[in-house]
Amino acid sequence: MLSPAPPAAPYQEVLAMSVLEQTPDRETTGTRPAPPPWQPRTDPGPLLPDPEPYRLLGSRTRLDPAAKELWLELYRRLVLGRRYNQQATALTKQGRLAVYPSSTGQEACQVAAAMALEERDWLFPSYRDTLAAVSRGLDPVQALTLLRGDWHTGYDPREHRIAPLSTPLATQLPHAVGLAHAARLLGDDVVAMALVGDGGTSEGDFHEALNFAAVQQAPVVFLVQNNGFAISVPLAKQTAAPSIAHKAVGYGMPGRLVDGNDAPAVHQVLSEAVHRARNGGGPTLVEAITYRIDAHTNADDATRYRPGEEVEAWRAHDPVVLLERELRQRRQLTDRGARQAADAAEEMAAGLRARMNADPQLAPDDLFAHVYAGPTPQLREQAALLRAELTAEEDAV
Amino acid sequence: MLSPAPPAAPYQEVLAMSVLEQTPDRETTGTRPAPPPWQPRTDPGPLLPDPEPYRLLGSRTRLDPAAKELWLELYRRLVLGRRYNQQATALTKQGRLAVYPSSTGQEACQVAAAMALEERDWLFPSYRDTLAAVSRGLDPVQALTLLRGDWHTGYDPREHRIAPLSTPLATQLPHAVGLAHAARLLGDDVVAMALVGDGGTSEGDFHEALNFAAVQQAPVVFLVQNNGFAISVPLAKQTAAPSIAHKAVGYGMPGRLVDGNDAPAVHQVLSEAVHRARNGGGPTLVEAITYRIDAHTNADDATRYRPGEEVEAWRAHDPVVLLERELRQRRQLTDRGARQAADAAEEMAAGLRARMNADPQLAPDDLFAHVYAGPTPQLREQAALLRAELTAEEDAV
Amino acid sequence: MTTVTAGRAAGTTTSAAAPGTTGADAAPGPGRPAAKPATMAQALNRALRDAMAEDPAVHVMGEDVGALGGVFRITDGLAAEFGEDRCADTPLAEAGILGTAVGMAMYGLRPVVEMQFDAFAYPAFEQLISHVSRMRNRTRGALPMPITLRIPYGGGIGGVEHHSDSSEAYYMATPGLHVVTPATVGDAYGLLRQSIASDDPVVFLEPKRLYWAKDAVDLEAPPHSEPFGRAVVRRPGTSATLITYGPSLPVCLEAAEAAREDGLDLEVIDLRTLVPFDDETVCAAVRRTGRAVVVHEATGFAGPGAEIAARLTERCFHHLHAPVLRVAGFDIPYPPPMLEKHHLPGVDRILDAVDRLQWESEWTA
Amino acid sequence: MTTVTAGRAAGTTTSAAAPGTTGADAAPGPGRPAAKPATMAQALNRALRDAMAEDPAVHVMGEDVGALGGVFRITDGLAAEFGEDRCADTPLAEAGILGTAVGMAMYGLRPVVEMQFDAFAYPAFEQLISHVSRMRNRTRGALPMPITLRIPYGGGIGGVEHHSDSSEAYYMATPGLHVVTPATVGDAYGLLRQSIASDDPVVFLEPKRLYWAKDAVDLEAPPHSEPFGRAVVRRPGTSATLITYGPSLPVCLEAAEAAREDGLDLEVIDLRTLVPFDDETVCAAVRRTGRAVVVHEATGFAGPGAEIAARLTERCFHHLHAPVLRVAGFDIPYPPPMLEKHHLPGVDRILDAVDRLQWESEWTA
Ligand SMILES: Cc1ncc(C[n+]2csc(CCOP(=O)(O)OP(=O)(O)O)c2C)c(N)n1
Ligand SMILES: Cc1ncc(C[n+]2csc(CCOP(=O)(O)OP(=O)(O)O)c2C)c(N)n1
Ligand SMILES: [Mg+2]
Ligand SMILES: [Mg+2]
Repeated sequence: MLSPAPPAAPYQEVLAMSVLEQTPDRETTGTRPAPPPWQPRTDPGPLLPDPEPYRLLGSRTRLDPAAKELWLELYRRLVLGRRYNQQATALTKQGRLAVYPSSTGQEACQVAAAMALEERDWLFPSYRDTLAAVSRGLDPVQALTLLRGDWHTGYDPREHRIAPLSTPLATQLPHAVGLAHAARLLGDDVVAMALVGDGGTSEGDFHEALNFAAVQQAPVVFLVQNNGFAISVPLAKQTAAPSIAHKAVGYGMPGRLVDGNDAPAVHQVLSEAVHRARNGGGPTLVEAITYRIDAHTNADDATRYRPGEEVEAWRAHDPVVLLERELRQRRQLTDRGARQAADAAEEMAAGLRARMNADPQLAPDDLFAHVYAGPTPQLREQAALLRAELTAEEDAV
Repeated sequence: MLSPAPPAAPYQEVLAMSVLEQTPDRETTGTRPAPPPWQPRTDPGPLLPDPEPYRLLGSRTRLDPAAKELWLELYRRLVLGRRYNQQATALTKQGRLAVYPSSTGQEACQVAAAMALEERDWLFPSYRDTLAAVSRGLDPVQALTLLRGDWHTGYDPREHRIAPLSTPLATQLPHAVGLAHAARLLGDDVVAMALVGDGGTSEGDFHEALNFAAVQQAPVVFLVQNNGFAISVPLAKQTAAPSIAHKAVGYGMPGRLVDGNDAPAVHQVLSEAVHRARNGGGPTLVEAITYRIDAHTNADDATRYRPGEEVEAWRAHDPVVLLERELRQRRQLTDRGARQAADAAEEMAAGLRARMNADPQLAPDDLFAHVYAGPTPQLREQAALLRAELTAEEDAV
Repeated sequence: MTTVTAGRAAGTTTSAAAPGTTGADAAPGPGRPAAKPATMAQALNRALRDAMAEDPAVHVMGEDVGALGGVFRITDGLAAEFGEDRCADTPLAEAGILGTAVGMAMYGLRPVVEMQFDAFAYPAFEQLISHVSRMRNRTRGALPMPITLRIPYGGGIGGVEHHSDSSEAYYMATPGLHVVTPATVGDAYGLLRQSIASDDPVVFLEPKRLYWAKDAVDLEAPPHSEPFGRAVVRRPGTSATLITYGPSLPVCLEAAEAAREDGLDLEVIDLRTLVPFDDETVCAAVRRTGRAVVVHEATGFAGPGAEIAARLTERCFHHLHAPVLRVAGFDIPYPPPMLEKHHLPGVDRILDAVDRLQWESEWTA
Repeated sequence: MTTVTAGRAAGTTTSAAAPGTTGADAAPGPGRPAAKPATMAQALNRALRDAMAEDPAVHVMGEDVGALGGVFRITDGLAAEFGEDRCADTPLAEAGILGTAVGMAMYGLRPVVEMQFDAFAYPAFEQLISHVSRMRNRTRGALPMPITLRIPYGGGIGGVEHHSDSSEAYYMATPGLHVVTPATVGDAYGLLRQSIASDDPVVFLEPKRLYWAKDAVDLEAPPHSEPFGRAVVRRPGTSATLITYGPSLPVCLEAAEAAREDGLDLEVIDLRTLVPFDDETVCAAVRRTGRAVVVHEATGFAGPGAEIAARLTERCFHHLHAPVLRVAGFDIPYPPPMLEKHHLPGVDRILDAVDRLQWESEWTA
């Protein structure tokens, strides 16, 4: 039967041959050599995601009053988020932002990630996630400071418990794990929510962070916004996995798949994961299926790498429209409610526009102020050099 | 029903809630918003490993003549491999090797990995895998050059199609993927077999290599020798996964679990994976459950971190003993055959000992010979400096 | 690897560049007809295309290099012309990209790897240091690594954090690597071709703020380029020598022009390859002028200028009238866009340093 | 960060070390009773223990630091004493280790991270460069990074490939990091305590071949250590100054002893912290002697000595009778054990360099 040469049978069959199928031998198990136990046994079943993304919109589920309020709040924030994205993009055209990576189409993920957290929790955003930070309560001007270019991080991360927007992809994930682990060691029931893109999951840091989190049972929720692209590279060139959520089992944590444009569904899945993490259940990997409606940034030309029809198909699954339609169908949203949401968004946009039109105050001396706790002798010399230059320039004027 | 607050139900139940279980809503699927298709659908089922490691020893399977010859050849090589490990360890005590990381207890993996490959294939060993290289036909003196210390790689990798022994863990895995991918692009049906330890699977390079391999459908077989430890760190501190083989599904390749001390089983699983890779089926991740019987290296003291009983339990599952017992039970091995195998091993050891007792020829000029294709002006100056020093020293003697 | 006499290198000079051009190696000289101007980006693109057409072993790979043609469009059209296997979009993982390139090189290919920005090459650091730079040495020449690692580097483009690093010091300090950086359109073509043809690994640093700078270079018949390993005197001069490379060349040429008003005749040397270093050309120049300033954007402390100043002093000590000074980026993380102008070495800062060469050093109290 | 006057630092001198000891900062001086000798490894272990006992925020983490106590036993006993949470074995992933340490620091802890060997710190390079060194700057001081990154470095122990790198040039070229390396048992204790106490990230380089070197240091009452940022004159002298650090200090002291036979009185300076650099002490010394040689194991080209030579020349030019020379590892990948003795700067190579200081430079042809 057994032969050293490659078997003639088609591979799939051969691969499927398993110990369990070796029925004639099962009887003799007692005498068959078996390795000593080498690992605690974990059932992989509950760690595997469902094949279809979890959805709530369009279901007949009745909403209790709290849920109604939640859905309405989600809606108001989605409307605000959409407007924010538009306004920020407009600011790039006016030269007020160096660049803007829009989350248009991904607002449900951004808003739900922020809302799933308690005040004491931490958010670890990626460079595209300024809206999540804003939805967590950060002043949009502060959120956009990095992209305006007056400083790298425009806010105090400790004040808002929002880590700096991370430009090097996936590098923020181990930070989230370390912070959550530290909080747990100190007895604080703080949860960290770490955001990353589909492209970012290919980085080694993604792997190392998830592995550390699972081994340490750190209270972290990893939210992958799978928006179909890493700049121009489509998902199929990024991974061959059945889903990104399937990576979770390889770390020993649950993987969940959710419709990222279904705001109540994203909120529920994330809230459950946060709850689980807070109660000692360890980390969860959530993959939200969504789409980057705009180009990568205002500087990108998306027509070079994707057909317009694909974008149109996703426009039909717009997170703002979906929730608005559902709320109206359920008679939870009136024209007036919708107008109020739009007005609030408009007000935010106007305020943002006005404040971004002012030139930021710049202090060249700041270049040397925060390199170390105190300046080294070398930096003191260099600061003096710059100061002398600036004085000379002023004198010349 | 739905509430924004964390649900009261215990988490596991909540987590298990899935789209499929939302029966009342299933009827209305037609009208429920669903995301456009975002990915080709892959069935994760066949990618998942069996819960128990695949085994062959102790089964009642009849062996055809080719299989008998294979099992005997495996046995002879195991005996040789065990003796090789002992001899190399002895050479450290005599100061002939700087250090030796023994593969005692892992000989079945080492030997099977070498035998599963054709001549045109490539082996990518880790620092512990000199035996796999030797079993592939490399002169043991050449295999041990790195550990003796006269040069980094003691052989021509192209001649033997054995990549340099890799000291930085997991870094050789992307090399294997790149080589296999290149071969495939050039139309050669070459397979790369890449070896890594359980500890090495935590490195980002492991993740990136497996992902590239799956996306490119590169003909690579990844063999993880899970020997329970990364130096002193036990598997449970390395990963919380149900098994390392469960990582495969997260890349979209099959994961297989095999008893790493069951030489015929390892050989079969690897041969199937090699066959599959060669025929365009893409990469496979194989986890072989085994045990590092010796300390990490001769310089390590394993009693600091593991109990003797654990080692004893694994000694009872010794790959050499298991195969010998099975072959004798099946009356395939006589005392004479066993003696012949032992004699051949002794001869190899004697030759190795003798040759390692000779001091290697050293040429200090070699320091500059292979930094670039030709020396830079700077290196020419430095070589001249060293030559002058050596001449001065000689003159002084 | 060959260095030539300083005389010959010094002969290859041109007038200073007008603002907006990178320098001058392709100004229409006698016997060469005026060519349509080309950008450095176009020259790099053309070099890749010509290399791929000439040698099927040349494979381009990286993030977004396929359909998009790279975020700077340096690989524009290559996937369409040579197929996606020859110009391949990879997963987003820099160590994986360089690591697989190592394996491809082991099998005889000649990978040209693009890193999207300077700081995003850091994840590939281990592969670069522990393997790319050492594989030939480790195997006594059996496994050469003909890999070209293209990295857009430097600031001045208003990029947000991590998009403006000058990381050449890391690569210079790594034996086994060549470190190359063009400053002109002609060199962008010539040095990239030579780098791809090299049997050794080359870190090819592209000064991203010069991507759109133009020179009159005919890409249909690219000019002969000085060999690898040779520095070029871009502007002859007698008062002092400015030693620079990449993005700082135009700034130095501008400074030299400005210095004329003060009656100073500054020489400007473009190093072109930082490794190997052209001691011959540079030392000959400095022995002639007796004064030198090294100019670069990278931070000063333990930066490229340290090596240049140290070796010049070792080799030309008794010809120096003043210490070799350095004008470099400050020893700080690269600043945000709105402050970068204060960080980058500009004409005034260079001229201030030149001023300090004329007198007793103010440091010798 | 404070530098003190050269006079005070120069006062802290001792006689040259006997072979087998690291140097001499703890030789029994007047008023100090002779202490039982301790090794550098023991001093480091004690420093960790004392820091952990004093401040519960100090967490030690890395590969094999728990039950095993580290492959060099520097963390021996810490897990037993402080629990596995305070001295934690991590999964085998250096970027993950340093990356999680960043998060722990964000939450107020003071991580002390061990990398097992020099070359195995490279996978953590991106986290180090892009985050550890810049987080304070990025957040205007809101998120300081009080991380100590311990890295055993250098050769001379017969280690196979990747176990003997001297990687300090990479770290020195990175603003935002402190780079510290003890050369004596006393400094191993004192500098490690100061590094852990620092609110800024410190790359703490441990010269692994001095781990077993002994000095008469009483670890129960560790001697006062010179402050962070200050270089120390380990041997006063008048003929020329040897500037060194870490593993090369004993070699330089030996060379200075040997030079006495030739009638030369060599001064030896131990830098202790490469960043910040103690310009004051070093310049004062060089101005006094007028001649200097920088000695280190790291490769020479773009190595640490380049910065030291360049800045000394900038600051002391008119006091120099000869160029500052460098004695360094060759510009090659670290060689295999049997050849490393040819690579490492030894007494003869140092004395040859000193010889070259006496005459007109041979380079000035
Ligand atoms: C380590 C690193 N490599 C490369 C980049 C350049 N880059 C910026 S965004 C991007 C694509 C990111 O894709 P994804 O993770 O899917 O996030 P998305 O942009 O879709 O939100 C790339 C390659 C980077 N920022 N960091
Ligand atoms: C990148 C890297 N980090 C750390 C080390 C140091 N080191 C050598 S072997 C080892 C443990 C390896 O464990 P595993 O991968 O399970 O292989 P095994 O030793 O069990 O064969 C470590 C940490 C290394 N060689 N490379
Ligand atoms: Mg994406
Ligand atoms: Mg292991």
